[in-house]
Formats: sequence, C-alpha cells, structure tokens
Amino acid sequence: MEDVLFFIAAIGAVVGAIGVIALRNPFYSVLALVSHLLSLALLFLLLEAQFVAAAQIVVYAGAVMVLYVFVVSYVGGQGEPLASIGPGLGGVGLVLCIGLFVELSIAILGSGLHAIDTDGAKLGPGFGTPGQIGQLLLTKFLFPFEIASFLLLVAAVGAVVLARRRRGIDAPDEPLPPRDRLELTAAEVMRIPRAGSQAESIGLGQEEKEEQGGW
Amino acid sequence: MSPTTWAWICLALPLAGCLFNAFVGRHLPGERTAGWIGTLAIGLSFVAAVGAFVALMGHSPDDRTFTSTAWDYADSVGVNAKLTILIDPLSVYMMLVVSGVSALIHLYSCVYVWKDRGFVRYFAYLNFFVFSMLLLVMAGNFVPLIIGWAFVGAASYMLISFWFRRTTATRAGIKAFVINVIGDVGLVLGTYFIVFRGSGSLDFLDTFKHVQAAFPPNDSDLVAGCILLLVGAFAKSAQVPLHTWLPDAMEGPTPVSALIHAATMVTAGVYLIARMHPLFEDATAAADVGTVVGCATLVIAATIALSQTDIKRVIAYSTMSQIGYMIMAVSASAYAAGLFHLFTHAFFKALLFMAAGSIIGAMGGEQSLDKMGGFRRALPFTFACFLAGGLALSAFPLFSGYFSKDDILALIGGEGGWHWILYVLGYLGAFLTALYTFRMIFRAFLGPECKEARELRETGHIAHHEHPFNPETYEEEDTDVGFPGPGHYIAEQQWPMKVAMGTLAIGAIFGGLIQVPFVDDLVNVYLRPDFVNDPTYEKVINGPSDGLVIFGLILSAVIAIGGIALAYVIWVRRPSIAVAFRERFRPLYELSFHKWWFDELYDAVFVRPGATVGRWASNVFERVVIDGLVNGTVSVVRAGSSVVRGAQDGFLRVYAALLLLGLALVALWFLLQST
Amino acid sequence: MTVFGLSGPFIDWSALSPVVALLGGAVLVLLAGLLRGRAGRDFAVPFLTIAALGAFIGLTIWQFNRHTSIISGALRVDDLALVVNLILATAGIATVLLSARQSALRQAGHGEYHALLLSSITGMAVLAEAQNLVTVFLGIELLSIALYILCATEMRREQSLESGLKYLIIGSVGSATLLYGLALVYGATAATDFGAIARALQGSVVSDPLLLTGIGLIVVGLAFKNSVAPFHQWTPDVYQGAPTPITAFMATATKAAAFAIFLRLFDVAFIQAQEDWGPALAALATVTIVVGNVGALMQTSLKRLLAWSSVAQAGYLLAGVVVATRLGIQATVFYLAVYLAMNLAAFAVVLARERETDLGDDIDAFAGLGASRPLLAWPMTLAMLSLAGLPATAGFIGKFYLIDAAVDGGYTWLGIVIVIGSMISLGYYLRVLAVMWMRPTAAPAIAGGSTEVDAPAAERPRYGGIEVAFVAVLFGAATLFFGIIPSPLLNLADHAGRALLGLL
Amino acid sequence: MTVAWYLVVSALIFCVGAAGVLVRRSPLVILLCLELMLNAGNLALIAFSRMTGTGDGQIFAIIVMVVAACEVVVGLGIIVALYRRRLPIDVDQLRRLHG
Amino acid sequence: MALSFLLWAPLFFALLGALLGRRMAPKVALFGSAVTLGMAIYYIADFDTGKAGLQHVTDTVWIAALGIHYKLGVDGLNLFLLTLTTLLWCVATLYAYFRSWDRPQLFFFFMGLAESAVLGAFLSQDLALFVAFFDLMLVPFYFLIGTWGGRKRVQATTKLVIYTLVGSLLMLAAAIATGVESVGNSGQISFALSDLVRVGLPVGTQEWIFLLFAAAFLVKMPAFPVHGWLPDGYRAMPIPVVAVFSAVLSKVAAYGFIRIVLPLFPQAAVHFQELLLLIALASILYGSIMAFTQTDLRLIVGFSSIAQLGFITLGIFALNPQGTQGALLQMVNHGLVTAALFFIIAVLAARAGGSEDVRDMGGLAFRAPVLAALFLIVALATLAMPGSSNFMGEFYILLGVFESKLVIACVAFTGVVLASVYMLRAYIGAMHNRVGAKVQSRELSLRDGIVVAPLVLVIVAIAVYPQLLLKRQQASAQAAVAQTALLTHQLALPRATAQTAPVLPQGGQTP
Repeated sequence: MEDVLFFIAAIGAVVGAIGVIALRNPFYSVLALVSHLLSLALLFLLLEAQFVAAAQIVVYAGAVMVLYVFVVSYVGGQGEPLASIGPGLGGVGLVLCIGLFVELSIAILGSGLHAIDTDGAKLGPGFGTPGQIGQLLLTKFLFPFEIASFLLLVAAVGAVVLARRRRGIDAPDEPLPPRDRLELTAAEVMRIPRAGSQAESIGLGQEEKEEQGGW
Repeated sequence: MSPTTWAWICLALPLAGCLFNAFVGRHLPGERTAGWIGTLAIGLSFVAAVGAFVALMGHSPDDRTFTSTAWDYADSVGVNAKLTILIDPLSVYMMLVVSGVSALIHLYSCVYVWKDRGFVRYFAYLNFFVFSMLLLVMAGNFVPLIIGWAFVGAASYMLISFWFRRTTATRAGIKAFVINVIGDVGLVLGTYFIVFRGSGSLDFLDTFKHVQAAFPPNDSDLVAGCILLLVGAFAKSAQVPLHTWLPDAMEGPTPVSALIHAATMVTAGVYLIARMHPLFEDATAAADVGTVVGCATLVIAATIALSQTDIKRVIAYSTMSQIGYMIMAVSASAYAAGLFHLFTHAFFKALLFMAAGSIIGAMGGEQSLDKMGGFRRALPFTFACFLAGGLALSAFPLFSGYFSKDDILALIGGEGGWHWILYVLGYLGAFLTALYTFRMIFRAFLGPECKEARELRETGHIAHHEHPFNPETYEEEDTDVGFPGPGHYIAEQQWPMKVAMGTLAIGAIFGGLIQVPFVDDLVNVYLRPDFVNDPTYEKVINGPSDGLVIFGLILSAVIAIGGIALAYVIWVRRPSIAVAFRERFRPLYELSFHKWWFDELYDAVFVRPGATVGRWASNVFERVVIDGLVNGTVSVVRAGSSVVRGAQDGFLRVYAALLLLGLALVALWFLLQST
Repeated sequence: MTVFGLSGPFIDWSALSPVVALLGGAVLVLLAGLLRGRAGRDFAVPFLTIAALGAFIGLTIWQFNRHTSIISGALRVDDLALVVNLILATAGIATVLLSARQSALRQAGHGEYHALLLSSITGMAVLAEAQNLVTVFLGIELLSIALYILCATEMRREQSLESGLKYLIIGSVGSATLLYGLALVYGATAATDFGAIARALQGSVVSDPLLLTGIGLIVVGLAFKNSVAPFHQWTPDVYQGAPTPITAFMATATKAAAFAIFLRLFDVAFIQAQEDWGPALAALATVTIVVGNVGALMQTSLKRLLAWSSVAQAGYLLAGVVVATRLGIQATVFYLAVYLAMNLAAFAVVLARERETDLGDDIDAFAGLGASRPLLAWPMTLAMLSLAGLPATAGFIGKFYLIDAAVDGGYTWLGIVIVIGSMISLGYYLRVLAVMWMRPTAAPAIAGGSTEVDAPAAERPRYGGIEVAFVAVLFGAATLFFGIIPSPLLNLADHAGRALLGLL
Repeated sequence: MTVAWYLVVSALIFCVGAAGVLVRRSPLVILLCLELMLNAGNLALIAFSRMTGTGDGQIFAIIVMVVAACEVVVGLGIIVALYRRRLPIDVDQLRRLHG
Repeated sequence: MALSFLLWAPLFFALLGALLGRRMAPKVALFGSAVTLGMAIYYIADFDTGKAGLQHVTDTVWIAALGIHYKLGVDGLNLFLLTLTTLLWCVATLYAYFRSWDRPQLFFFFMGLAESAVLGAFLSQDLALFVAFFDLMLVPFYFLIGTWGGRKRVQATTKLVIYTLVGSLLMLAAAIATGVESVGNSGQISFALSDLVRVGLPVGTQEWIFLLFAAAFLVKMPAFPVHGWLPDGYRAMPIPVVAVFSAVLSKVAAYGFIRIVLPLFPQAAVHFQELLLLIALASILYGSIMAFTQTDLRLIVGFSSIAQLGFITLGIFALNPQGTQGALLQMVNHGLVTAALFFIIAVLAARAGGSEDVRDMGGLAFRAPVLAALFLIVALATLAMPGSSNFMGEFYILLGVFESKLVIACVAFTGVVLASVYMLRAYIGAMHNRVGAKVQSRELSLRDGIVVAPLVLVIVAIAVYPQLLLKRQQASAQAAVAQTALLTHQLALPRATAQTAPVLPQGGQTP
C-alpha cells in the first residue's frame, strides 16, 4: 500500500516539476508547481512528517501560490516567446543536470550507511506531531525560530521597498495596461504623498499581510 | 741620493708637467710657455735619469737592483699589487733613452705645433705619455707595468687622434687603442698564468725568484703565460699580425710619430721580453715564437715599405721592421744586442721622422713622395740629417745602425741551428732596408725640384695651402681644430728644430761606437748584472766566432752599399726600371702595395662579421626574442582576459550553466574521494 | 524558564547581547523612519544606525575572550566571531557614512534602507557565530535577502534592479545548493550541531559518498557567497549595478562573514575530512586567483574592476582556509581586516568621483586626480598598492601572512600561485595609478555615464561630501599604518586563531 | 519503500529545478524553479529525519519553507518593480551589466 | 649612531620638504641628501677594518607573529654600497635642484622615498625586511618615471615595474619558504639572516628557492635574456632618475646574491654555478654587441651596464674570495661611472639640440676641453683601462673566474676588448669627428660641472687607491663565500708560494 502511494506521489512530484519547466505559460507552470507541492506533501506524510506536510499545503500551495498567481496576472502571464537573443542552453542543461543527477544518485545509493536502505529508524511516539515540532522550536531551535520570524519581517519590508509605487520613478505619462487599473486605483487611494515615508508602507504592509492571510 | 729617489723624481716630473699644463696651461702668458714648461719637465726628468744612472754606477755591479714601494695599490685575497718601482741597469737604460729622446722631441714640438690651437693639450698629452712610459719601464710589479702599458696606449690614442675632427685620425686612434687593449688582455692573462698558477706574487723579483721552483721547464702554463705576454708585446710593438695600427697611427702629428711610434712606445715590447727574461729562459718554446715572429715582421714590413708613397708610412714600416730585429734578438736571448739596437734606432728613427716633418712642413702638409722632389738644395740641413738617419738605418758602415744590427745578426748566427734561416732573412731585410730608405731619400731630395722646393729656395717662402686638406684622403679639413694650422715650420728656420735634429744626428752617427766588436762592449758590460744569472745569456754573447763577426761586418757593409747603389740606379738614373719592374712583377707589387692585405683580411674576418652579428642582434633577436618574451606573455594574459570576460556576457542563464558545471565538477571530485 | 511544562533553553543574554543590539537597532531604525521632516530622516536615522552599530561594537568588545556556546548550541561566541563582528560593524558604519546623500535613501526610504542594512549585518553576525547547520542557513539567507533588496534600492537605475534580480536568482541557486549539501551532511551524520558532526566524522562515515558529496555541495554553496570562481559570475554584474555604498558593504562585510563560516564549518565540523576538501579548495583557489585577476585586466568601470579584484582576493583568502591550521585562520582573519580597510578606501573614492563627475565609475573619472584632488588620490593610491600587495602597505603583510600559512601548511605551490596572481594584478592596479597621477585632468563629462541619467543636473550634488572623503582618508591611512605597525591587527588575528580548538 | 528512493526522487527534483533555471527566461518561472530546488532539499531533509529518527530535519524543513517564502516575496517584488519601469520580464534582455 | 637615522633620514627630509611646499622642497631635499651622505661617510670612518661580522647592529622584532626582525647592520659587503647610494642620490638631487619640475614636492618626496628604500635593502639583515625594501624600491620609481619621464613614459614604467616585480614577487614566495623551511628545532620562525644561516636547508629545497631568487636578481640587474624592460625604461626616465636607477638598483640585485644567496644556499649556488656563469657570459657578450650597434647614447650606456653587470655576476659566481672582492669593487665603480655617464649625456644632449642620438652629435670637444676631459676619464674608466679602479675590479673578477673556470674567463676577456670598442665609439661619435648639424659646442656650465666633477673626482680617487675599499671588504668577502669556496675546494688564496716582501741577497733598500 505504502509503495503504491509512494509511486503515485513520486511520479506526481516529478511530473509536476517537469511541468513547471516545460510549460510555456507561467500560469500553467504555477499550477504544475501546485500539483507538485501537493504530491510532495503526500511524500512527507509517508515519511511521518504530518505537521510539515500540513504546513506545506497551507503555506505553499496556499499563500505563496496565491501571491504567485497575483503577480503573474499583474505582469501578464503571457508565455515567453520561443525566439531568444540568449543562447539556447537546452542541450547543455540537460547534459549537466543528468550528470548531476547521476552523481547524486551514486552518492545516495553508494552510501555505506545501512540505515539508508531501511524504512527508517524506530520512531518514538508522536514523531512529527505538532507537539513535538513545537517543543523543538521552543527549545533546541529557539534561536533559528526567532531569526526566521525576523527574516519574515525583513522580507515584508523588502516587498514594501520594492513594490511600492513612487512619484518620479515610474513614468506616469505612459498609460498602464487596463488589467492594471483596478489594482492601481486601490494603491492610489492608500497612497499618502511624501515619497519615502514609512507611513505608506504600513498601508502596503497590510496588503502584504492579506496576501499571507491564509496562513 | 739613492737611485730610487732619482727614479721617483724622474717619474714625478713629467706627471707634474702634464697636470700643470692641463690645469693652468691655457692661462699662461706667452704663446709657447706651455711648450717650454713641458720641455723643461722632460729635460729635468732626463737629468734625474742621469742622476739615477750615476747613483747606480756608484754601487758594485752585483748590487745594482733596488726596489721602492709607494703604496699598496690592491693588496687583498692573494693579489699583492703594490706600486713598486724596480731600479736596475735595464730600467735605468730605458729611462735614459726615453727621457733623453723625449726631451729633444718636446723641444722640436715647441715649434712644430706652435700655431696649433691644441698647443697646450698637445704638451699635456706628451708629458702624460712620457710619464706613462717611464712608469712602464720602472715598474717592479705586474700591475704598475700593466698600468703603464695601458697608459702609453691611451696616450698614443689621444695623440693619434689629436686632430680629432679628422675622421681618419679618430678611426686610426680607435684602431690603435683596440689593438693595444688586445695586447693588454694578453698581458693580464699571461700574468694570471704566470703568477696565479705559479709564483703567487705579482712582484717581479719574487716571480723571478720562484719561477724555476714553480714551473718545470717549458711547463705548459708557463709557456702559455709567456706567449700571452708576447701577444702584449706584439700588439705594442706592432709585430705581425697585430701591426696594422702602426701605419695608420701616422695620422698623428709628426713629432708624435717620432716619439711614440718610433723611438719609445713601440719598443716597449722589446723591453718587456728583456725584463721577463727569466721566464723566457724557462719557456724556450715561447721564446722561439718571439724569434720567428720578429723575423717574419722585419721581412714583411721591409717589403711593404718598398712601395709606399706616404713618406711617414715608409718610415713607419721601417720602424716595424727594425723592431722585428730587436724582438728577434731579445727572444733569442741576445738581450744586450737587442737593447743596443733599440738605443741606436731611437736616435736615427726619431731623426728621420723629424726630418720628414721638416719636409712635410716645407710641402705645406703634403706627405706623398710622388709630389716631392729635389729638396736637396732647398733644405740642406734637413737633407743632411735625413741622410745621416738614412745611412744609420740602412746600416752604412760606421754609422750607429751598422754596429747594432750587425751585433744582433752575428749573435743570431752564432746560435747556429735553424737560426741560420733567421740570419739569412735578417740580411735580406737589411738589403731591403737600404733599398727603401734610399728610395725615399732619392725621391725626396734628388731629382727635379717640385714647385714647393723651388719656391722655398728662391723666395724662402714656405708653401701653404689655402684650403687645408687631409693628406690621407685629400678631403678638406675644417681649420677649427688647427690642423694643418696656419704655420708650417722647417728646421732651416727654427733653431729648436735644428738643435733637436742636430743632437739626434750626432747620436745617429756616433751612437754605435759604444759597442764596437773587438773595440769596446759598453752595453753588454752595463747590462750584464741584469742577465748575468741566466745561463744561456753568456753562451749567446760568446756564441759567434770572431770569424763570423768579421764576416758579418763585411757582409752587411756590402749589402748596405749594394742596396743604396741599386736604389740610386732605380730611382735616380733609370726611373723607368721601377715602372718596368712594377709591370713585370705585378703580383709582388700588389702584395707590397696593399700591405699583404692584412687590413682587408681583418675587415673580412672580424669587423664585418661583428657588425653583422650586432645588426642581427639589435634588429632581429632583440625584437623577436627579448621583446617577444614580454609581449608574448602579455598577449597570452590578454587572451585569457578576453575569454574570461567573454564568459561574463550578462546572460543570467549562462552564469547558471557555468555554475552548474562547476557544481558537477566539485561534486564529482568529492565523489571520487569517497571509498 | 518554564512555560506549559516545557522548559526553555538557558539563554546567556550577555553573550547574545551583540546580536540583540543589532535586532533592536533594526526595529528602532525602522520606526525612526516614520519621523516627519528632513532633519529626522536625514540625521536621526543614520545616527541611530551608527549608535546601534556602536553598541554592537561595545558589547562585542565587552564579550571579548568569552568562549561559550549559547541557546543550546545555536551560536558560539568566541574571539573568531567577535573579531569578525568588529569587521562587520566597521564596514557597517562606513557604509552608513557613504550612504548619506545617496538617492537610494530617498527611493527606498531612510528607515527601510538602514533597517535592511542592520538586518544584513545581523545575518552576518549570526553566520559568523553559527555552529548549527540550521543557523548557518538562516544566517546566510538573512544577510542575502537583505542584500538582494539593498542592491535594487536605486530603482531609477535599470542596472540596480537588474543587479538585484541577478543576485537574487544566482544567490538562491547557491542557497538551494547549500541547503541540499546541508541536508546530505545531516543525513550522513544525523546531527545539525557542529560538535556532533565533528564527532560523527571520526567514524567511518568520513569517507562516505553521501557525506563527501554533501561537503562538496556546501563548498559550492559557500563559494557563491564569497564569489569563488567558477561561482563568481554574479559578482561583477552585481557590484557594478548596486549602489556604490552597498557594493562596498558587500565586498567587505559579506566576505568577512562568509569566510568566518567557511573557517568554522571546515576547521571545526569537517576537520576530519581535511585531506578530502583541502585539495579541492586549493584547486578552486587557484582557479579563482587566475580568473579574478585576468578578468579585471581591461575593465574601464572601476566598480567592475574592484569586483573582479575581490574575486581574486577571495582566492587568496581561500588559501588560509585550505591549510586548516591556526596560522591559516590567523592569516585569513588578518587579511579580512586589511581587505576591509583597503576596499573601503577605494570604494569611497569611487563614490566621491561618481558624485563629482558625470563619468560615473568610469576610469576616466580619475584622470589627473593626483593633481586636482590629492586628498582622494592618496587613499586610492594606497588602496591600490595595498591590494597589489606592495610593501609598506597592509596588503603586503596580509599576503605575506597568507603565503606563510600556505607554505607552512604544505601548500607551497598555492603560495606561488598567489604570487603569480598578484603579478597579473599589477596590470590593472598600476593602470589606475597611472590614470590618476600620469594623465591630465579629463575634460568634463560625456553625459550618460552618469549614475543618475534621468535626474536633472541641478539636484545632483557636485561634491563628494565630507564624510566620504573622511572614510577614504581614514581607511587609506589605516592601510598605511597597519602596513608599518601591523601588530594590533596581528594580535586580534592571533586571538581569533586560538578560538577554534583542536588545530595545530 | 526504503529512504534511498525518497532521496533519489529529491535528487531528481533538484536537477529538474536546476535545469529550469537554465532553460527558462521568465524570472517568474525561474523563481518557481528555485522553489523546486528548495523543495528537493526539504524532501531530503524529511527523508533523513525519518531515517535518523531525529526531529531536526523537520524543523529545518519548516525553516526552509519560511526562507522560500521570503525569497519569493522579494523576487516578486523585484519583478514588479521591473515591470513598473517598463523593463522586459525576460532575463535574456536584462544584460546592461556584462563584460 | 643608530643606522636607523641613516636609513630614514632621506624619507624624513623628503616628507619635510613636501610639507614645506614647492619652494622649500628642493632645498630641504638637497640638504637631506647631503646629511645622509655625511652619515654614510661617518660609517666608513668608523668602520672596524678586518672584522668580518656586522657592525652597528640594530635589532628589534618588527612583526613577532611572522618572526620578522627590524635588523640593520653594516659590514664590508654593504659599507661602500651605502656610500655609493648616498653619494649618487646627493648628486642626483643636486642635478634636479637646478632644474624646475612640475609638482616639485612630489618629485623630491619620491626621490627621498626611493633613497630610503634602497638604503633599507642594503642595510637590512633580515630576509623578509630585505624583500620588503627590495619591492618597495620600485614604487617611487614607478611614479618618478611615469610622471616626469620622457616619451612613452607610462608604458615604459608599467613594463619596467611589472617586469621587475615578477622576479621580486617570486622571491617573496621563495623568501617565505626559506623562513618556513628553516624553522629549526626551536620551532620559532625567524627571518633574521643570522638565524637562517644557522639552519641549513636540504639541498632539494635550496635548489628551487635558489632559482626563484636568481630570477628576481637577474631581472633586476638586468641580465640577458631578461632585460626586456631596459631599453624603453632607460629611454623614458628623467636624467637624475636614470642615473640613480642604473647605478644603484642593479647593485641591489648583485648585492643580494652575495648577501643572501651564497651564504643561505651554498649547495645550490655550487650546483647552478655553470648556469649562472653562462648567463653572465651571455650578458657580457650580448650587452657589448648591442652597445656596439646602438646609436642612442642612453642605450649604449644601458647595454654596457648589462655587460658590466655580467662581469659582476661572473665574479660572484666564481664562488671564491677573489671573485667576490672584484664584484664588490666593481659594483661601486660601475655605479660611479654609469651615473657620471648619464649626467654627461644630459650635458651633451643640451649641446646637440636636445637629441641623445650619437649621430646628431660630433665635434663637441672643440670648445669644451673640460667636458671632453671629464668624459674621456669616465669613458676610459668605464672600459676598465688599467689604472682605473674598474680595472682592478675586473682584474679580481676575472682572476676569480680564472681560478674556478678557466675557459669562461678566457671568453669573458673578449668582453673587455668589446668594451673599448663601444665606449670609444660613443666618445668619438659625441666629442670628435665632424661637427653635427645642430651642434653648438659650449663648455660645461658650472651647475653641470658641480654635478659631474665630484663623481669624476671620486672615480680618480679610488682609481689611485682602490685598496681603500679592498681592505675593508676583504674579511666580509671571504666570510661570504667561505662555504661555497669550501664546497668547490677553492682555497681562500691561490697557490701562493711567497706572500712576504722580496728578500734580496743584499736586502732591497727603499728610500
């Protein structure tokens, strides 16, 4: 039973991954990634990591992907043209990646650790349960936990700095694509003049939180 | 005072004169003052030499060797170079000759270069030369010897290119200098062999004392050393094959030719061999080389002299030839004889040059015999002097050259064996000498009067060219440097020239009488202390039987007279013969006229290849290899740079690719490390 | 403390205090950005930032000679970390000074800009103290993400955004690689704590492909951060595109932090596998030295030139890691300090010229500087000579130390490679000197090279600013001073060297 | 199913993600590919955590998720900024910096 | 008096001058160089002849962590090189003093810095310190040439600096290796030469280290075939710079061989003796031939220096006391004559319409007898005419080679002959022959005279009494080659049967 699930999940994950890089339309890529994430979550479950699996589904397949879809629709989800000024690296990339894969596989399969060829160690009760995770987070990994939260703050600030629209930076004369309109006005409303002040970033900061609200 | 004190004075005076003239000479009152001062210095130096002679004679014959050291020149790690002078009969003998003749020539020069712009410079040089020459003959240590040796070379260089805007003069100067440097190298290298492979001390007396102990007879090192010394001697004394500089050296003012290139410097080689006789006694092989070369030189030079037209060059070649006699003599351990000839030769050769100078003055700088003629009546005094010198040179009986040359040949003959060849060649040389000497005399003084001569006899006015020219190339000279200065002088009008020439003429005529077979033996007796303690010397002295001596005297008399007679026939009675002979034996004439093509040979063997190599080195090698070394490296680095920056083409995905490649490689490496 | 029956770890606040100071500072600065009025923004914010960094320095010095692991082994506070902290703080303060008058401030907002700067420094400090794989990863991410944003803050310049994106993508690939490596190591050793890993490596696992591959991936991941070839390609582009103060910060501080973790990770956790990774790192160092120096050769953009040179310098520094000896650590730390001084001086001058001329960071902007602005020319000269490693500058001592370490560690050939590298480097360093001293002052301005093309000329400051000149002169002088009297720095390096135990 | 196979899968995903970075030109998709690579790391972590029976791996995985989210946010922020400046959303055309 | 004063005085005065501004700078610099010269002379006077070891030693630890000492000392090897350096800098500064320079403070500052660096290289008794100064020397020259030089100055100076630094940096690696390798059982690293000598390196190590050192020194000298930087460099340098550069910097390299290579790597020195001798020989011949073909006076002197340095190298690698003595003596001699020649070239160029090409000259001697005389003396000294100190130098050198490698000595003598050819060619071409087109013959002006005359005086003085140098150098020279001479089985003295004064039957009497 487990094996069957493994195969399904594994194939799903890999296919999803390939889909991400194969599909020309970013929109589809995102969807492929979602499927990939879901099957990955399944693999996590098989590995006794219930909490992580859950977080995976909620955070990734939920919040992050939403954000993606949002931006894709904002900048236009048109597929990239086949013709490119850049060098076509398909062949090279394929060779390199296959080579890398072979190396990693050798490393994994050739490993002398006998544990790697087992189904894993004997597990204590409640392994991977939120309780255990929470305990670890508040004891052994307290510091990383704090820093991670700080990292989120930094990311938020970054998003504000980057995505906020400012006077004199974007050329207002050019009409923005209609798809933009609604979002634009929303931003306009929220905007407090005086570029560079912190105040408005709060406004966008909330917007930011909304985006992650699913969490 | 001790001989060494006299010697130091004798050495110091010329130097003082040189420095004085160099620094204040130009600011002296009176136009000839510098000249007089120079002459005075040398004259006093001669007096000091006489003083040394007297002081030396004051000691018993076996106690006539004195040394005195001024200071340690370079005394370290086994090299003991000290400024030592060695005073013994030989060196005093040379001092007398050098300072004596020099004094007279200075006197002569006071007139000769009177109107020359370089008057002061000239006397500074000339004094410097005398100083160097005296240093050379007094040196008691190899290093001072080498120094003096090089200094005379330098002095000769400076005086040869005295008229330094004459390209011919400068070329002659550099030629002389370089060949002399070759000589110096020989000397130094010889010193290495002899001293540092053997005696271990640069001091003459030490070396002589230890040479037997250090070397077995004819030891290869010793022979090599002596031959190298001979190289030095040959270069200095213009012996084949290092002689080519001497004829060109005639570019210098005539008194210089008289002093340096006839009387003194060129005989240094003779002195060197005589000085080093203890070495040559042990290295007979080297000595024989000297003998042969000397003999060859005397013949070759004589043949060349037959066909030259430049009066000074004729005399120059005759100098070579006469020095050949001396070298031959001293190499065959007939030291006294050789030095005796050196003595007489100094007189008559200097005299001949002075007389020639007088003629050249009369010709207004012209030196070609072809243009001269009939000066007999225009220049009686010069004629007389020239005749005296010529007779002495061609060993006319009872003239000085007669006894000295005959002494040499007798001793050579006395050694027997293969020396007989030398003996015969020696007399052949004597015959040729008589021939070319009188060819010169007859063509210059007899025959139809040239217009200069007539003008001089009728008006007493000396010819003078409006546009002074280089007698060598006949190209016009800029008179800036002075020559040919506005003034030309002849003995008839200038008493200093008269005095100098007269004195020398007396020497040339009677000088030989100090050593006449069966009558007196002054030179031998005087020099005996130097050579007494080497075995072969006595043997050589007493070698020739009386019969041989008498035969020799008669033979040389006959040869001399015969030669003169033949010359008279050819160049006075029947000038056509000369032409006919020239046509008949073209090759011989060419050989003689082109000086056996020595210059051409050297040009082809050394000069041209050297220049070619140099041009190749600077145009090809330097550009291609040396610069290539640099530019090549640079361009390689540049290429690498453009490759690296080419990879940096701004394409993110390319970066990613390279990065993945690196990742794969690193992973591979670690994979390989694992078991 | 005990909450809900689970007892939290003991937290040694005194040891943690430097990091806390930074975190707090970041938040404060962020809030200070809210202040109204120019004065508040232009002075209060930088002042607060500098104050925070000052506190950081003070607390660091206070903690000197502590050797302790805190928060259940997440961090280790020892002299290596503390010395690196000092370097970071110095770089930070200099950056703050250089950033004043920078248009990035107005575009990003003063508060945000400085807060990001501080958080980046926090990340570096964490990285320098990390002794747990998780902390390592977080530290790197924290410093990187803050830097990604800072690079892109001059949004009026296309290059700034481009550099931000490139840095982000390449950097993330690096992070992913690093992560995978960390995962493999974790798998092979069943531990994330350095000490535990080192203990595990004493077993047979040391030669296990899983572990070694993991180490390999970690090498690559870190190589990204301190731009070791062939993982350096982002460096020139990002350095050139980013605002110059940020470039200076990246060049100096990032290197310091990344090399600190390099030392800690490889000389503590992976020390057992030294004969496996030593040669690999040596090879990378060689490639880096060659590529960096060669690449810098014919650059006209000075920031780019310095970027390439920083690649080369990373190669030199790697030599100190390769040998895995105390001498190596000392050499590396010393060189990091020296590198800080000379690079800050150079970048300060570049910045000043960017502001003074319309030529941007083009080398022509430096023509005749020796005659016109000696006060800028001398620091630049010293910096160049020092980077080239000529005597009487700190760079010479630094190189001497590194080669010494390399030879001592049995890598003589690497020492010679370093030397050859500096030969090549003369090619471009001397060129800068030649332009400054041996060329007449350039005719003013072909427009377009300017840093702010589309900004009207009026509002562009025509003078570099006193604080910039101050930074240049200060660090130029430092370069010279430590070239003649290196002992103070050497003592610090010595402390740092003794921090990691179990090395000869 | 042994842990090794989970790892192989993760390796495969990692490589696919890497390949994506190479071949795709839209930064949006490239960000997705980065997500793939990070997820591969996560899978490996979880697998090892299972293998070793220690929780560290799972914590690590959670942290990685946070990090991934942050990277995405910042990345998207830059893309938006690019878009606002009317710059091409194509990494091949973003090459004013090169050489 | 501590050597540090001598070492830093030039830099101090240079800085002072630079601070006092453009008017004072030349005066202060001149004063400073004179003071330095005075100190150097004091050290000669104060020198303890016959003592092989160091004197006036200053020894403090500079960088403890690296075992680098700040150790200075004087002995027979560097005593006269110090004097040479200070003298030439004094003269060069004097020359520069009479001319106007753009940004004089800077010019004189760099001159002072250069002097201090060179003095440091000569004085330092610590390997690392030596290397540091050796590299530092180039920095001021880079600016001096690049800023105040002639045509193509920037390329020339870059080429020069990089080319010569290539060698120096290799030496840096080699030096560090030496220090690390010879960490004895003491375990404490030290770069002080005295400590390094005590620990002998294994032969294999010695050999590659030797090669790197040799590379550095040969490039700096320069020797054939690594002299690529010389022509452009010499043509581009301003006169006072080229004078000190060619006269002194090459000597630092030669000095390095004697001071460092021979004592530290004796086996290697013996092992590579032939190689180095052949390189030296090649330099002699090639330099002479090139000097013979050039027409630019600077290049004639430059290539002649290559030949002369070849002789010095020859002497050093004779590996016996004679050779070393000769080399040491010749270093001083060559320094003096080259510098003098370059100043004379400047004078000539001023009279030949600015051209330094011998073809544009000629007939200059006519109204300038003093100039002609000085030039002649220098020229004759350069071609090592017997009676000059140069001759004694070559005498010792060739004697040394003669003792160790006869054939090479014999070939080397051709160099002596060629020297006479190219020097006289240059002299005649400039002073004699027909008057050049743009030439107007003027006598040496006073301000040129007081630059050239002192040099010529010194040349003459040591020509009259070379023993002045030789006897002070002897002990150190013998010590320097003690090991190598031992290895090559060369006794300190040649097969000397008699070193005592001649003992004549009656005793030679002297007044």
